[in-house]
Amino acid sequence: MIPRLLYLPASIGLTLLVLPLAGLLLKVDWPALPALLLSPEALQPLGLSLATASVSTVLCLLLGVPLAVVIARSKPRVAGLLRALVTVPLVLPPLVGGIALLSLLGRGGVLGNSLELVGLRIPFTTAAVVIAQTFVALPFLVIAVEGALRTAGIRYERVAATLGAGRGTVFARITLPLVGPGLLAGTVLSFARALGEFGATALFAGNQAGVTRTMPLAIYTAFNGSGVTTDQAVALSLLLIAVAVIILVLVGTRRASVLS
Amino acid sequence: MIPRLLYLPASIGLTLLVLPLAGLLLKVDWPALPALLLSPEALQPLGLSLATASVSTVLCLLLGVPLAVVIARSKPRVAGLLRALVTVPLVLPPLVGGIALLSLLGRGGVLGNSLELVGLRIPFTTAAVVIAQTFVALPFLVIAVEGALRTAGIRYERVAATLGAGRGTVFARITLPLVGPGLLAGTVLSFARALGEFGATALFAGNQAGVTRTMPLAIYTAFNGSGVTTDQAVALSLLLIAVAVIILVLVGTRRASVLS
Amino acid sequence: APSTAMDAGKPGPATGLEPQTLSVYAAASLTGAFDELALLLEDENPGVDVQVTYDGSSTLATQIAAGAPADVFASADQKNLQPLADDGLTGPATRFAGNTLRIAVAPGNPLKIENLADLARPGVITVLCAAQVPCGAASATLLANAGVTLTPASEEQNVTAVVTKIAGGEADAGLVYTTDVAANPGRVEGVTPAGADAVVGHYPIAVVEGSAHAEAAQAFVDLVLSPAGQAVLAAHGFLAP
Amino acid sequence: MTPALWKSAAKALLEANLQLTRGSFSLDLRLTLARGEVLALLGPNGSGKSTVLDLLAGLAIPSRGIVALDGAVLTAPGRFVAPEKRAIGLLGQEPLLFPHLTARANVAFALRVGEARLNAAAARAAADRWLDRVGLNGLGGSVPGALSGGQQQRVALARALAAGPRVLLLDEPMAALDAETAPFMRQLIREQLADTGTSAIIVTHDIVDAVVLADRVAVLHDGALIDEGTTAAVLAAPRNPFVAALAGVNLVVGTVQKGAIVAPDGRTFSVRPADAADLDATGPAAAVFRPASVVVQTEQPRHASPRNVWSARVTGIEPGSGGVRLRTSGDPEIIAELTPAAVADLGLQLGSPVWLSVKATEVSAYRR
Amino acid sequence: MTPALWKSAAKALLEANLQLTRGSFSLDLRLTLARGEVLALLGPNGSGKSTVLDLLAGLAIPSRGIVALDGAVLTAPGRFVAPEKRAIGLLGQEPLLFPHLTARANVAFALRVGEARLNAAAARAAADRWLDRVGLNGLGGSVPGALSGGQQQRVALARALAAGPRVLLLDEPMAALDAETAPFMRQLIREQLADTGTSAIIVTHDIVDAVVLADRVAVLHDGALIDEGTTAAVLAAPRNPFVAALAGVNLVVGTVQKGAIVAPDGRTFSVRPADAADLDATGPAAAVFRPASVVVQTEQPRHASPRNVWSARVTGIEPGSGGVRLRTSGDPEIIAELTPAAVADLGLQLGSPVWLSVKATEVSAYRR
Ligand SMILES: Nc1ncnc2c1ncn2[C@@H]1O[C@H](COP(=O)(O)OP(=O)(O)OP(=O)(O)O)[C@@H](O)[C@H]1O
Ligand SMILES: Nc1ncnc2c1ncn2[C@@H]1O[C@H](COP(=O)(O)OP(=O)(O)OP(=O)(O)O)[C@@H](O)[C@H]1O
Ligand SMILES: [Mg+2]
Ligand SMILES: [Mg+2]
Repeated sequence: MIPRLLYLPASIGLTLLVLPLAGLLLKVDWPALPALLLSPEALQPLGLSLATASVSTVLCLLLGVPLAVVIARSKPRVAGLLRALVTVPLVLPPLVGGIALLSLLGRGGVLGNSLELVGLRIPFTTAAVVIAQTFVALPFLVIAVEGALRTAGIRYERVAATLGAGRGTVFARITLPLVGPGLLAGTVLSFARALGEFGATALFAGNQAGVTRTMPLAIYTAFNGSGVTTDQAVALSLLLIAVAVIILVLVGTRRASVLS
Repeated sequence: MIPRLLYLPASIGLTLLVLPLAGLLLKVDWPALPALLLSPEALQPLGLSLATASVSTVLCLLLGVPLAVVIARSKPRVAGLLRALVTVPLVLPPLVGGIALLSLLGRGGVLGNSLELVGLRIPFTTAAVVIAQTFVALPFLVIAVEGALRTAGIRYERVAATLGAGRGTVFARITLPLVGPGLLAGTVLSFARALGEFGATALFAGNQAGVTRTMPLAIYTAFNGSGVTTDQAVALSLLLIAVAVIILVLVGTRRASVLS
Repeated sequence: APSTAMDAGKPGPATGLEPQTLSVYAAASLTGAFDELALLLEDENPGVDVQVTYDGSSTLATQIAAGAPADVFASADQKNLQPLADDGLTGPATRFAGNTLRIAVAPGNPLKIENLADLARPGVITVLCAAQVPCGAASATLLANAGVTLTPASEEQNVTAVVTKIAGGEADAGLVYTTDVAANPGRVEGVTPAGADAVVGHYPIAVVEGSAHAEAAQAFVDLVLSPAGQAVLAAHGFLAP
Repeated sequence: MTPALWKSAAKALLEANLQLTRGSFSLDLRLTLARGEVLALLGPNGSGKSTVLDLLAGLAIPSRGIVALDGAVLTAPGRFVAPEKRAIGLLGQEPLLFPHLTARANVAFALRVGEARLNAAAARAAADRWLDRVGLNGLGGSVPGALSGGQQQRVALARALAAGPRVLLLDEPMAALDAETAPFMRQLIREQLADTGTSAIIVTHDIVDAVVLADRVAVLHDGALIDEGTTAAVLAAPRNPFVAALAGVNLVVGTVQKGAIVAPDGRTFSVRPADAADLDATGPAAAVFRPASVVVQTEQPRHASPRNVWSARVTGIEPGSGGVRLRTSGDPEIIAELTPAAVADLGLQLGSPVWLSVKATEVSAYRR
Repeated sequence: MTPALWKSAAKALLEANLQLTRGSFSLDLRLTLARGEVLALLGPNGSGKSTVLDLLAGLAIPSRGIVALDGAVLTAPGRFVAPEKRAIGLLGQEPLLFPHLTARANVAFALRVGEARLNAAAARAAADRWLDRVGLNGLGGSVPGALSGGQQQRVALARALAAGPRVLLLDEPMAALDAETAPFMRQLIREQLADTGTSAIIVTHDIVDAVVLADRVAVLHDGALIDEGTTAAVLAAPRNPFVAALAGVNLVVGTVQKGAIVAPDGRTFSVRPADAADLDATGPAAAVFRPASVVVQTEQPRHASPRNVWSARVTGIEPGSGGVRLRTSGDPEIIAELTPAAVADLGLQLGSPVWLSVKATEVSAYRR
């Protein structure tokens, strides 16, 4: 059912996305790779990245699904406004997200001062990494799930209500399963975005090994290191991409089997 | 029909997204703002950003919609793999995208060499900005449209076929309008992402006023210049956010009216 | 800290510090030199761990202003440190090194670039630091002194980006610090333009106010200013302050 | 349909007064439903039947008006009780089975959240019994996408009945069912409503549904009720062409005696052998036959197959959609449909004595 | 149904041999359709009717088998012609109107891409005429979401007819239509198929559709054809309970003479006054009445309303679903359904001479 004409632009699009990654492969110093990838300099940030991105994704789910539901079921005008607000963090250049978070939660920040009084300091901790990642990844989840909710419509929810099911039951047993594919897509997107997050983290959380140095920061550090050995940066990037592809394919095929 | 319990996490989520932006407002040097925003240092990058992001969004549509159609109509396994490949650029830290593009299209790059032979140089041109933006924004469009296509299903396309409509007609008159909301969402997302793109642009396109200095680069440059007093960077960020919000709300309400 | 070979002669003043972790925020161009200095202090004070965070000076300054847990701040220019000092967020700033500019070209200098005027030659792709960052300000002064005007292909956000573009072949030439040429042997080659030594960029250092490790922080600053520290810096191409 | 039921509508279980405007369509009607009563809602396409059900179930809000169940106000200006709190079930015009659940799980869902509130295991077992009752034994594990249109409709029916609401709204519940199954499903609905004392409104385009299931009939046209009353009354005297097109049956409500039905005036109606088998016990029942089936003679018929033969007088002669409608004396009055030629031939006039005969095979019987 | 048509099925327009397995359901049948022929496909829920239509239209691919239209192979191992290139139209079981287009635009779409290939303006005008024909004048601007179920079904019907395919597959086209509208739509389909010479397969649960529209009937059960033949033959002698449940009518195919229908053996059938009005010209027509309507007497009836009275002989006595089925001599043979008591009373045996009478109001007539 696909018009044949579409195959040409589709393959150009795919090429544009995939070829640069292939280009990276040419830059790799293959003999040095295994040792580098098994070094603590590679594995520690990878572990931290996977851990923080996982926590962020859970946070995104907990906060984003309800937000998506509210937007999807709002009147068109309200929904339009909320959707715009939710999309704004996407526009922010990486740095600005960091400045914004610091100006809120940093020393002298609106909330930061109050938190300081109760002895809580968020910037430059692992919590800051999670917050930064959640901040940038949340819009993805909200928008994906909201779209799915809107397409699913409320016909089945109405049927469930006429059978006597309360809102909670309808939400858990009808709404969520119906938007399952959209939810999974949103989860994958926000996890990916959290895993790749650099800008806000760099400013808001800093770059301390084992605490806030996630993979993207490690890559940045390697890139900026003495001697522009992009080698190490490239190797770390490859590691990140490989891990991401494995996770995406695993989830993607699971998702496929759910759908079919 | 919304379970009341959801309102709490929904408002926390919205707060997390909106409050940091409000935090930015506190940092603004209001008296100096009007002059700054009307200066060529602000308007030129803004114009360039809007222009390049628009072109990138059109490119995303031209390449991404066909790609989304191919993925949505592929067998589950193939679709899972393609979807994973398309999602990978999301994971890339900004810098790595730049390195990847350079290794492909740069002077020593695989394609760059061939292009050089025919007298084409891409880095340091506005074309490079567009390519970098398209590279990072394309996944958004593809994933949003693919999801919409999958949910829309092929029932109406089948009906159109039994009425005698060829594939092209079905695509233009049935498929595209049916995924209209998803298409619009994808367009908004990719435009937003293109507008905020910094990392790949900085490395691949460089930073020349009027040619490649988009708003995010101008903000970064201003940030580097002003040091601790982030005034100018914040002011430029606000300008970018304001423009983005206006565009998003305009599109969002138009979209709402289409939906209702 | 990485185990780079040290070529410093004598150790600095022994202080005998308590075991602790010292956090040093340093401009990215100091990477090689400060790795060695950190090692030096750790050697002298067993149990002390020096963590150096490198980034753009303005990023580091912003973070310190927001309460980052830094004990020492070494900036690439006065502009990013002085406001902190003025606000009492750091102690007084002391200049500890200088840096001059070189023309960076591809190894073997294939385009035979010998002076600043060559940078403006048609067909030569030149990249500079943005005027807002320290190396860009110095570049502007140097070019103005030589009476050369040129439109760079790009105004990069930091020196590393300039070096990357030249090492990668994207650009033919650019102005970078002497230390960057020294740190990238085999990737770029330096050409000393006329009048280069007249334009010096100065690096200030200060202890961050309220540091929980004030004594160790001061010891690190002292080490940097000591002859041993200065020798390390010199070995990486820095000038005396 | 018994007088007792019809009177009790005065103390109605469900009362509604509904006004709604949607584009050029506007709805304005009053509706009541007595305890245990079944109302058939008839009307042409687009007359507003589904809209009425939505308004009652709380899936739509009227511009003005009120809905009250057992004295409790469900919908009124400034008041709106959510659908799930109304105990009003709705089987819509489309089956709308939950696509991610199997047929069994769809029915089990209703048993878990509905009146029964069964636990998971009990609900699954009960769901299987329900699927059995609608003739889908063995298809419990199929997802809706793997069921045929009629099979989906049956699962939806089972799900709606299983929820056990106080009032059940059924929108064309027999559409898409095959001819052999429809009578069984009709019987299932009838028994289930009777056993549980559930009141119901049934939207249908098939007069048989109204005859078998309903005590009362309401006819909707362009958003307004144009006819209403006991099923027998409305069908016997259709007040507009739409009702006439689907009605036109003689309905005799009486009691069972020896496999036949005895009318209030004592006349006995023999019925189709297949239906006679069901009339084994005594009790209320209805006999249905079409006016066209009534043979009219001016002499007593002899040596003829019709089992039902009575003498009567002509009480009315009026034009009908299918010829001339002849009303005849008796309780209930029997209507015969003749061609004008036959009326002329027999020289029939008001008051003429006639012999009526109806073949038993033309008479359907339904237990009530 | 005329012999000529039935014979021409040998040189079939559409030929199919289909095998398909889906879970526990499996389909295996051969089907042919002659040029201009209309086939009614009957069968219980889940017997595979919709699946057959999907396979013919190219919306599903059989495990094995072949579909050929006019000699050109459409589906075969290694060959598959896309649905849009088949000239086989399908009106599915759900209306599936394009939700983003108005009713008018839905029909206009078919006129633009289908056989007619009209331009935009012409298609819009023609679409409005189509909407008028299905009784939706004035609703052309409504989107599907603002139409009632029956209104949507009518738009879908108009759209399917407007596409003008060579073969039209209709899946329960009358479902959801109100009682008053259904006959008009049936007539519309009949005329449109006849005027354009379109062959068609109609899936239905209503025997009237088969009688009015179809030349031939095929009965599907569990994926296999269990009965097939001219409509009259299949209905007269139902070979399984399913057909019996929906069939059981006498069908007389003859010619019109003075507002009545003359059978091949010369007997004349007077019909319902409403239908008689349609029989103004001469030509082929069919009379339909139920065996239960046939009154059997051993004496000649006198002074009685029935307009149709003949003498005949009993040629068969057999048990039927609704009582005893009496076959009587003549062309076509007339079947009467009696209670066993009536048969005993009249002392009927094979060969008994009888008088048959049927009221004209019991006889429907359809032009063919
Ligand atoms: N959103 C709307 N805007 C305008 N008119 C509407 C809207 N929704 C429904 N209608 C109209 O309301 C009328 C009643 O629709 P409803 O579905 O209640 O009819 P119905 O009696 O159930 O018909 P059917 O027998 O076809 O199911 C229809 O004429 C329909 O066109
Ligand atoms: N994907 C599937 N997996 C398993 N069984 C299926 C699948 N799709 C359809 N079936 C079965 O195929 C059979 C035929 O379905 P079909 O829709 O053709 O029936 P139908 O004759 O049109 O029935 P109806 O009168 O209810 O519309 C049904 O028993 C159905 O359960
Ligand atoms: Mg309806
Ligand atoms: Mg079907």
